[in-house]
Amino acid sequence: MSVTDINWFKYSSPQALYPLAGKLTPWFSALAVILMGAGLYIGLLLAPTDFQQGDSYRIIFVHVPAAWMSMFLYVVMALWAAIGLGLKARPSYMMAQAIAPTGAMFTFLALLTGSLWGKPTWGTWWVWDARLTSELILFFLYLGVMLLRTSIDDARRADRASAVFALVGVVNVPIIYFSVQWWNTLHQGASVSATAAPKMAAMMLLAMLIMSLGFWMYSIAVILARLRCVIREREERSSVAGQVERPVAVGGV
Amino acid sequence: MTQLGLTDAVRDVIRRDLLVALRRRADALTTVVFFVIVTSLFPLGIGPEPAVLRMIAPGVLWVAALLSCLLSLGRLFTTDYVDGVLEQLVLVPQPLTVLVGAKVAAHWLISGLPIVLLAPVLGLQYGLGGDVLGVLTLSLLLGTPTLSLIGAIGAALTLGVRGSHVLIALLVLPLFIPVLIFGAGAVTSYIAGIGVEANLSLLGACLMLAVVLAPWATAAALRIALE
Amino acid sequence: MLDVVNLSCQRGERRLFSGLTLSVASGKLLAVSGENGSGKTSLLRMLCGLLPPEQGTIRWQGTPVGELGESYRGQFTYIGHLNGLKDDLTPLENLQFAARLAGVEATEAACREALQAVGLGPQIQRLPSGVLSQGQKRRSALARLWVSMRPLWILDEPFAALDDAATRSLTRRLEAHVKGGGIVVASTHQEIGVAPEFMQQARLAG
Amino acid sequence: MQWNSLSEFLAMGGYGFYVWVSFGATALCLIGEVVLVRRRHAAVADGDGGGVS
Repeated sequence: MSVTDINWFKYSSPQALYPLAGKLTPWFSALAVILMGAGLYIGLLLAPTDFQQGDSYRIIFVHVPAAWMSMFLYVVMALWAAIGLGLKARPSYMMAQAIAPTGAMFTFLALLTGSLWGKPTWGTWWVWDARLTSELILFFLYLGVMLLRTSIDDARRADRASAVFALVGVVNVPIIYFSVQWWNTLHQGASVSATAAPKMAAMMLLAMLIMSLGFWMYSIAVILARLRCVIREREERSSVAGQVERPVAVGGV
Repeated sequence: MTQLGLTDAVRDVIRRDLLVALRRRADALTTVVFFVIVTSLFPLGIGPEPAVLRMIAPGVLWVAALLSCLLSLGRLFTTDYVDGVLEQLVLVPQPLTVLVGAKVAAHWLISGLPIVLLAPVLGLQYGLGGDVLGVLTLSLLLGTPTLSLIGAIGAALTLGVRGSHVLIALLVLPLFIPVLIFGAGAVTSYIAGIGVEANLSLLGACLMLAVVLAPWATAAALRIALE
Repeated sequence: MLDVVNLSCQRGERRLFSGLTLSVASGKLLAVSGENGSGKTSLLRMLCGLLPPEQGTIRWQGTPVGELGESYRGQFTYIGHLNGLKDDLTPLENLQFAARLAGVEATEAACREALQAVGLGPQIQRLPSGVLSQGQKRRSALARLWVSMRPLWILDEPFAALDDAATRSLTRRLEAHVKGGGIVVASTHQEIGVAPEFMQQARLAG
Repeated sequence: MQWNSLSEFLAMGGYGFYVWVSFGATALCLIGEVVLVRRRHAAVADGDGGGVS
């Protein structure tokens, strides 16, 4: 079969997307469970104690993957939003809608575990380090995208307005990151340098990568499941509102 | 009757908004009075220690400017949206991004410029010296247009939306952070004797970027809101 | 020549109309009627590009309006439900700004004359629009038609809130426009008193 | 294996609180999200048995 035979637009309608998402979800769920299990086993049981930080460093096995996912998912969400605006494709807005809560959840986790890691490492729950601060801003941006969507009743407008905001955010996050780093150099001594990451043993790196992969698979599974909910909810709303084809009479004189 | 071009349209949009603001002075005054009150409250809350006041002055004045801008954003498009003027603006046969730029320019003239001009006076309350006040004014002059430009995106996105007042703050304030950091940073580093060029250049860069990108996003958001 | 081919409209979750095809020739007035919520306003907003159509195309002089872009916006005057008046400006100022933004340098005399034609005398012209009655505001908005040089007029319920004198005056203005080869598309609930040979009807069935 | 006993594992070299709260919160969030999505799905699927037409 040649490549041209594949209809790439087959899955561009919600009707086709729904069963596809349903079929894929269990596979990604299984992968997520296996990878996270393996990651936890290596990270908690096999990886050696860090000679500088002791065992508190093990927090990075959830902190770093969560932080990566939070940023990655925002970019993916913005990408779907851009596709939606560019191609006027409803399913890509639905993808963006399905991604946002998971991204926000990972951002929250990255903040929480970062704080829990910071307390034994830096002796304080919070430092105004560029990465943590940007993560906090990212959390606000996720909240903004989600709240903007829920405050607009018209689905079309909600889709497009939150897409525009997601894109504005994606331009701003690097600028915010840079500005906070700049701010840190200006106020030396006010904060602790966060670049003192432990030198990674191979085992540690492996655990972190596997956990990241696990989080990734988890995200795909849960996002696809939520996508199904989104599709169904929208279908239901339109059927309740009465999607009646009205006959149109036009008479000329 | 002669045909009018883009520059005429830009001038007319600005002129109309200024004329409306002039007829409705209370609105524009509210923003300025808010700025004055907020900056005057801090010394009362913190204490009259001159060294402390000098230290917090750049941050306080900048945060107050930022909040005043936020306060005035609600008016940027809402009245035009309600009375149908916005609808007509979108239908003007000129690029909407440019007309949006004109609206933002008018907004800055009405609520940004007074703050820039008042800031040095209020800086005296904090015991800032003459040259520091100059740097403060310059940083506000470069930074407040960026605030108006970014704020316009939020104002357009929340047009006619439930609870838009709170929502606009949530959308816009995180995006204000770089301007706040570079703006207040310019003053702080001048006081610390580090030099202000880097901060002011970065403020200028933010402004350039906002001038290029923000009207485009705002115009898109306005079209979405008017559908 | 304004052509609408196979136009569909969905507002929110509701389908208002689909497969709408009509054509308005130069020198005709198309009266769009239909119940509340049948999509009259949506149709007019689509015609002026405020609302992108779900499906179908709108052609102006044979070219799809999507390809015309900004230059299409220079072809019509739209007066919607909203009057587009700033409450703090006088009718005269409002009209002058509207005309100038439409790309026409309308003189003060021409604007005064237009306002006079809709029955807003010199005294009223000096008042802020906010204190005018609904009918006066509507007339003040419609005065734009007296300074409009555009071939296509898209009017949403132009006769609403007008008294008899203003209705007659507007009817005469519309008739003059179509006689001169212009096109009018107007949504309305009532009969328009323009001579039948200039009229075309379309009814959106609810 | 890094640990000699269960209690040593749980103590995490004295950092047990930070480590277990981190992992616990993560587990709670992930499982909680799955539960919420399932409930949402059940709520939507309720009423009509069929899939999307």
